[in-house]
Amino acid sequence: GCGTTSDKTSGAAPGASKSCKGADGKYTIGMSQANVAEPYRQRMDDDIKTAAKDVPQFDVKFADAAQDNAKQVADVENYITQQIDLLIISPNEAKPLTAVVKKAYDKGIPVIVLDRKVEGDAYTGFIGGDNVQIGREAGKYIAEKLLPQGGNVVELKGLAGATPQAERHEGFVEGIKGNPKVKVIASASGDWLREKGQAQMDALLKANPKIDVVFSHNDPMAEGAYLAAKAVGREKQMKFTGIDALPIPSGGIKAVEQGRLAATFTYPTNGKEAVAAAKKILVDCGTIEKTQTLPTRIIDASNAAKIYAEENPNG
Amino acid sequence: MTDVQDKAVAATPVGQSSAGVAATLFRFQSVFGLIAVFIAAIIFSPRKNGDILFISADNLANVVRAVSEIGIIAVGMTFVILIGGIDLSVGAVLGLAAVGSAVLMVENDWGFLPSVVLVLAIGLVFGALQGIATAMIGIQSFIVTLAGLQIARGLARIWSGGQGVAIAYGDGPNEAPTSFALLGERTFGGLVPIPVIIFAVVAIAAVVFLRISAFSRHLYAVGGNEKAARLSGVPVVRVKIAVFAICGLLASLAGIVHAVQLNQGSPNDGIGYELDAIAAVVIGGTSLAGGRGSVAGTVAGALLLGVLNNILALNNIDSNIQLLIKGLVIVAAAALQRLRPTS
Amino acid sequence: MTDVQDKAVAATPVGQSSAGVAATLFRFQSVFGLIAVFIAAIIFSPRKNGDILFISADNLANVVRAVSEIGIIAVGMTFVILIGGIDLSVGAVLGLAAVGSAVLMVENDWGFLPSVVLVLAIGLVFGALQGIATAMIGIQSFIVTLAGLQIARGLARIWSGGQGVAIAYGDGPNEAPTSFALLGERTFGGLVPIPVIIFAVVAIAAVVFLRISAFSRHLYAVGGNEKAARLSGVPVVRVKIAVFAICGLLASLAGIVHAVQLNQGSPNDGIGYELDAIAAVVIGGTSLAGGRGSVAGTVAGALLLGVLNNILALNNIDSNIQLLIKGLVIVAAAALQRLRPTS
Amino acid sequence: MAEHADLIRMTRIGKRYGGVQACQDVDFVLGAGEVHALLGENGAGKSTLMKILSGDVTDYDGTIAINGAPARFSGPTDAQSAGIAMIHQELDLVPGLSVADNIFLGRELRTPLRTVDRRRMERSARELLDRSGVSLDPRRPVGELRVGEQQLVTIAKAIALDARVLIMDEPTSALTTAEVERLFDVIRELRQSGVGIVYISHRMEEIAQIADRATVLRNGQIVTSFDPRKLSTAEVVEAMVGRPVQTMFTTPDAQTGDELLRVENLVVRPRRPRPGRRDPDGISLTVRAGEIVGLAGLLGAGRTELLETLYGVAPGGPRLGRILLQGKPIQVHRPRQALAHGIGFVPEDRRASGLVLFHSILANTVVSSLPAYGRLGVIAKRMERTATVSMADRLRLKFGRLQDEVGTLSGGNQQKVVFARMLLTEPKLLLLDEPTRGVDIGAKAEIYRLLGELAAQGMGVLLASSELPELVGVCDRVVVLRDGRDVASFSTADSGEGDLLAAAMGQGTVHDEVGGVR
Ligand SMILES: Nc1ncnc2c1ncn2[C@@H]1O[C@H](COP(=O)(O)OP(=O)(O)OP(=O)(O)O)[C@@H](O)[C@H]1O
Ligand SMILES: Nc1ncnc2c1ncn2[C@@H]1O[C@H](COP(=O)(O)OP(=O)(O)OP(=O)(O)O)[C@@H](O)[C@H]1O
Ligand SMILES: [Mg+2]
Ligand SMILES: [Mg+2]
Repeated sequence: GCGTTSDKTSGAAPGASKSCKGADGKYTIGMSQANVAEPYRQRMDDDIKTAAKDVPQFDVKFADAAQDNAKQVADVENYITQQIDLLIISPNEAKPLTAVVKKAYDKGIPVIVLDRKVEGDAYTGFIGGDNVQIGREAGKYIAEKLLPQGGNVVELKGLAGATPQAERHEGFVEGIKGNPKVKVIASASGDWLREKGQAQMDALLKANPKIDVVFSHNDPMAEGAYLAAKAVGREKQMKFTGIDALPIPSGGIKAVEQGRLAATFTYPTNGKEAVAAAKKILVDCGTIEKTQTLPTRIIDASNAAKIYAEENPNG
Repeated sequence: MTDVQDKAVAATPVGQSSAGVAATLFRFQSVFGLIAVFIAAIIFSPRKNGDILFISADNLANVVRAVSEIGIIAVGMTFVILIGGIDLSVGAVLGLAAVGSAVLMVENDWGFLPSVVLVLAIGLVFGALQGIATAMIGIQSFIVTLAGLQIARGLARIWSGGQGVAIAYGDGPNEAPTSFALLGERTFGGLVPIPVIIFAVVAIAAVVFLRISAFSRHLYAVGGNEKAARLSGVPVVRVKIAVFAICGLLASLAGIVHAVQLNQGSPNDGIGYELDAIAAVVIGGTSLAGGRGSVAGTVAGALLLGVLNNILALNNIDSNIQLLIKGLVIVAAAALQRLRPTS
Repeated sequence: MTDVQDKAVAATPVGQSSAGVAATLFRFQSVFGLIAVFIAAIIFSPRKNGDILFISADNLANVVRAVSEIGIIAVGMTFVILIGGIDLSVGAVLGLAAVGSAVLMVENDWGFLPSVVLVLAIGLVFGALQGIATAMIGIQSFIVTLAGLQIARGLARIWSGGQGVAIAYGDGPNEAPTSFALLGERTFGGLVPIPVIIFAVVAIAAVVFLRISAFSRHLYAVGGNEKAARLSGVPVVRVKIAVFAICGLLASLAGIVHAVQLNQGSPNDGIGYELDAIAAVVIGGTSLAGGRGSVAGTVAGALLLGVLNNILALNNIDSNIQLLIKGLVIVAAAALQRLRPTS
Repeated sequence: MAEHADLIRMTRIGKRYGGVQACQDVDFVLGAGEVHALLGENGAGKSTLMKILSGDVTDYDGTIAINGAPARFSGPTDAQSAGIAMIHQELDLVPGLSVADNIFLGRELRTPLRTVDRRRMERSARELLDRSGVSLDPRRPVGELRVGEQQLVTIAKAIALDARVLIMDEPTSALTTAEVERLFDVIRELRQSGVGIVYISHRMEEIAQIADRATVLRNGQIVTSFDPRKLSTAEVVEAMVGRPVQTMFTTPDAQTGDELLRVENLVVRPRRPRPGRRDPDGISLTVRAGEIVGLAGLLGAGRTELLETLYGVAPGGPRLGRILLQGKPIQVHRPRQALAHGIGFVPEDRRASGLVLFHSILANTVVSSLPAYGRLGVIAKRMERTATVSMADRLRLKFGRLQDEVGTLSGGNQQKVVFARMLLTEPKLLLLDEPTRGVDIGAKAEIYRLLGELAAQGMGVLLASSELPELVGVCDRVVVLRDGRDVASFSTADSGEGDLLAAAMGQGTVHDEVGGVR
């Protein structure tokens, strides 16, 4: 694994101190989410909600851009109109949101960016995972743990054109380099969707009599692939890995615990960390690191149950 | 005059003319389209050890399984389109039903039958309400069901808490009854998935129903000329409500099938399915103007789309190119319809 | 009987009845709907330091800016719906145009004018091709443009390499000309965004065009009674092709505006915009059956949706509840249309 | 009669629709300043022949020459620029556009800036309408107009073309006597100025009045050509039908029974009034079993609206007065209720409100009486076929097979399908709105005979018609409506067309002024 990388915010961000009213203040935080239709992002919102419950000064509002950059720009504009005290944003895409995030930041609103970056440095802090890193970890795990003797891998990719898709693929290719006997024999795009993963796997199974590992860019597609294999009775002949490891009943950790997936790799939602950072800025009048990259964790049969319980302390 | 020829009753008793061989051929043109695509699929199928992968039994089972949900929806959509309406809410209702099955059985520990009945009832009522807004207030169904889409999606999100609800089977708490799991199994020597059988039953029931029921005459009449139907004493409002209710019911049946196939009910299930279903109906020769068409055509249309998807996937065609090809095939299939002798 | 009333000339010369005060009121009902929503927005607006946030100048500017793209598309959609068609491809064409502008200016280092002209021409030709398929082959526009949607989306993905193409401004290589950036700026003391002005110009031009041109009579005639139009010597095919071409052109104009506002052209831009545009048109009182409606109504419909979105967001209504509310408002607005004296 | 120069010469024209030979080897000549009547049964090929001449139908055999020069049109515009205009049988107007816009559709008047010159169009439209004797606001949307008014607009539209050849395909089918007279004045003016006119009508009395020459088509072929002023109606009819038609009208020797329908001071106040509609505003009348009661009145007198109210298709709103069926008050708000009460209705416009044109004859015929042919919602196919066939026999319906699309039948036969549908519901009271509009004279005679038969079996009939001879000939009694009220009632035994007309126009003796109460 790899530790937290960080570089400190140099100098005071414009307005960051201005909004701090200490522990007596009341703060409205606006959370702009790219698309709650993705389980990962819904969980991010839920994590923020849960964490914010423990900070009595915070009142968090949520907006959902439904995967539309333009809608997310409008959401942030509306937050600016409402004169919120702090913005948390998980941008749908970097470039289109840069300008409006800068606008908020220039107005003195501290901005915490989650998961996907914006360009430039007009934000207070970024907290995210590293998709290349995750892909690399997954690749290494497959090359070293699952297929030390080599074997055939099929790759189920995310939506064509999505950045995480490209990055996870890039990392994965690097990760399996170490073992030249691991061959990627086919790949298909499942658009992040369970049923698409299933349908693509139907065809991949048909076209490829020998598959040893299915590497999927997220857990839902991995589950779909598992169902496809199970339908033709080949689920025991191969192993499935996913990414995301959401600690929810329909998430990847459970799937590992229940033996459908061999492993999955956490893609942290950072919800908790974002609220902690907001507390630091608004209540403690402190500064936060400009960039905080959380490491991925490998979830396999050995630790799945434990981590699931950790992540859901209330049952 | 009035020479009554006691010919065999035409396959589609209404909505179609029957002027000789050409017409008979054209009546089945969506089947021909299907055959053409099927043959193309065989030709372009990848081979492995001399086997044509496409026509292997389990691949064909997969093809039908993959279209079974769209197929079930498309049967209901055919009814709606036959009365000159459209239902954009079916995908969202599918999602709502998938969520409903999962929540009821897993979180509320309801039994198999009550859950399924309630979920089907929800779909039926949701459809009927849309029918009422269309038939009694007179709002165009495009708009009613566009709003219905949003409402069903919102309800599904609220009901599920925004997350997919995983379905585990067993007798314990938070487990769905194993009887439910059976719906996702395969039968006949593990070859034919139950969803395929459900689709087949729905399709056959619909075909028979449209052939023999008095209701079907009313339905075609409403789609053909609503004013004339009303003046003829057809209970237009009731027919419309019934048709939207049937469509909602079938969409929620598809949602149940969806949930059991994916072991999960997610509020985002079924996004965009309405367009696939409409495409299947239109490729199957049903006129969007209403009053003309058949369920058999729709089934052929759905299978055509399924075969197309399958052969593109088997050949690993780039997903962008797939979009182009599918767009062109839809246009070509619709253009074929225009060759009908009586248009 | 047939008493000739020498009333002031009706505001909407076609597609509307002119029988007294009630009719006059109803003619402007989408404007009334807008006013009602506007007043509701003021009432329900959150306040900060005594200011009503909703009616602050820059919030209102935001509202209009946010609907400018949908508004531009909806103007073109109005034309298509007036001839009794529908265009589901506009969102995808917007995406294609956004990608096109970005790729041409950033990756190919084309100038501002040639890029914009080429992109607009692509939209125009794409629309015209869809018009040809509808008018000359006679395929229903729903299907043609459903296929068109997939094709445009596929082309956008291929052209962009599947990735959003970021737009940076400057004179260097791989930078878009700064003149392009101006389209995204604000004017009149930094208050009115240029996209709003573009929308206003398009809308006014369309309103005037529909009032004074002979073409507009032809358009209403094709939508109202195609056979009558043909028998009267209206070049039906040409009218249809022109209307789809205009709609494609405006969709690609909206795509250019989209790209400059978001500094990026992405193949996934504009997903679902077609439904918003159709909703604006229908709320604005244009009949999906064709032949009846106005651009002014559409503009009011688009603004109504914008105000609704804004006030729901300002009050931080849960996004799922928003879906429900928006669905219900759309139905209510459409139901209002039914109160017209002549339906 | 003066010798007319050949304006149009159509030679050996042929046209097939699938299995139907609509025209075959037709030679047709039209001279300048000539009114040439085209006669024939429904489906004889009159409209088809004229659609060929006017460029609407383009794939045909044979040749057309205009002033001796051969011509082949690629479309209606093409024919119009050659000076040929046609008033179509089906009213082809754009409902959403104004009267003026409709009249000038496709050839809008322009300002110097190429924009539409609405003012000039409205002025010219008003002049044109005045010329044909209608005062209509040219700015009114055509969709608001009554059928008859729309017909006048189509006429004005054709006249506006200043054509050398004007084809009128049943221009008067929805007009009453007064409007017909005005139209004939216009036709005479046009003839004076050398326009050649083709006049198609099923109203025989009009032919004798206006035509210089008449040509009869039967089964797509020319049967004869003659001077209509020299032949009696009976001879013309025989030429058309191919056999003598004995009595046009059944003598109403009424064996009337008990009172079937009683309408007392009926007033309808629609909640949402539609411009141009004349809802009942105080109507009282009775129909006895076995009686045929006519409804007369001018354009817009409110006949259609009365029948629609009785059948339950009128717009909602408060009602005054009572409707009694066999002595019991009834409330009818939708057609199903009317049918359940034994009231049947044959609407005015069979294409728009009667039939699904692309559905089969069978489906169209049985749709109102389906529950009778099956159990548990399942159709007994044999029973419905038998019922349809026997009803078709009874009405002498001319058709190929029961599965054929109704739209391929001729107008009169389409009308019979609507009749058959209603008769299969076995009604006690039959409401008929212009039941012979566009129906040929042979079929008319059959319909009249049928009405007589039905009445003899005890059915009551309420028949609205614009054709005075029909009212006088068929009905036992005629009630005249004006402005939504009944203003007079005549027994046809002792009154004639003149009395009806006078009452309808508000000049006659007004008795039975019950409806005056507001
Ligand atoms: N579009 C069409 N498709 C098929 N058959 C047609 C079509 N138009 C006309 N016919 C057939 O051609 C024949 C002639 O029709 P046409 O309309 O010319 O008769 P018509 O003399 O005008 O009769 P009517 O007095 O009822 O108007 C009829 O048998 C009719 O059914
Ligand atoms: N504004 C309107 N909108 C729609 N339909 C209308 C309108 N005005 C009249 N109608 C319809 O037109 C028909 C009445 O017009 P029609 O041409 O039949 O008049 P008429 O038969 O000459 O007169 P009468 O009223 O005596 O029957 C009715 O069916 C009526 O419902
Ligand atoms: Mg005719
Ligand atoms: Mg009438």
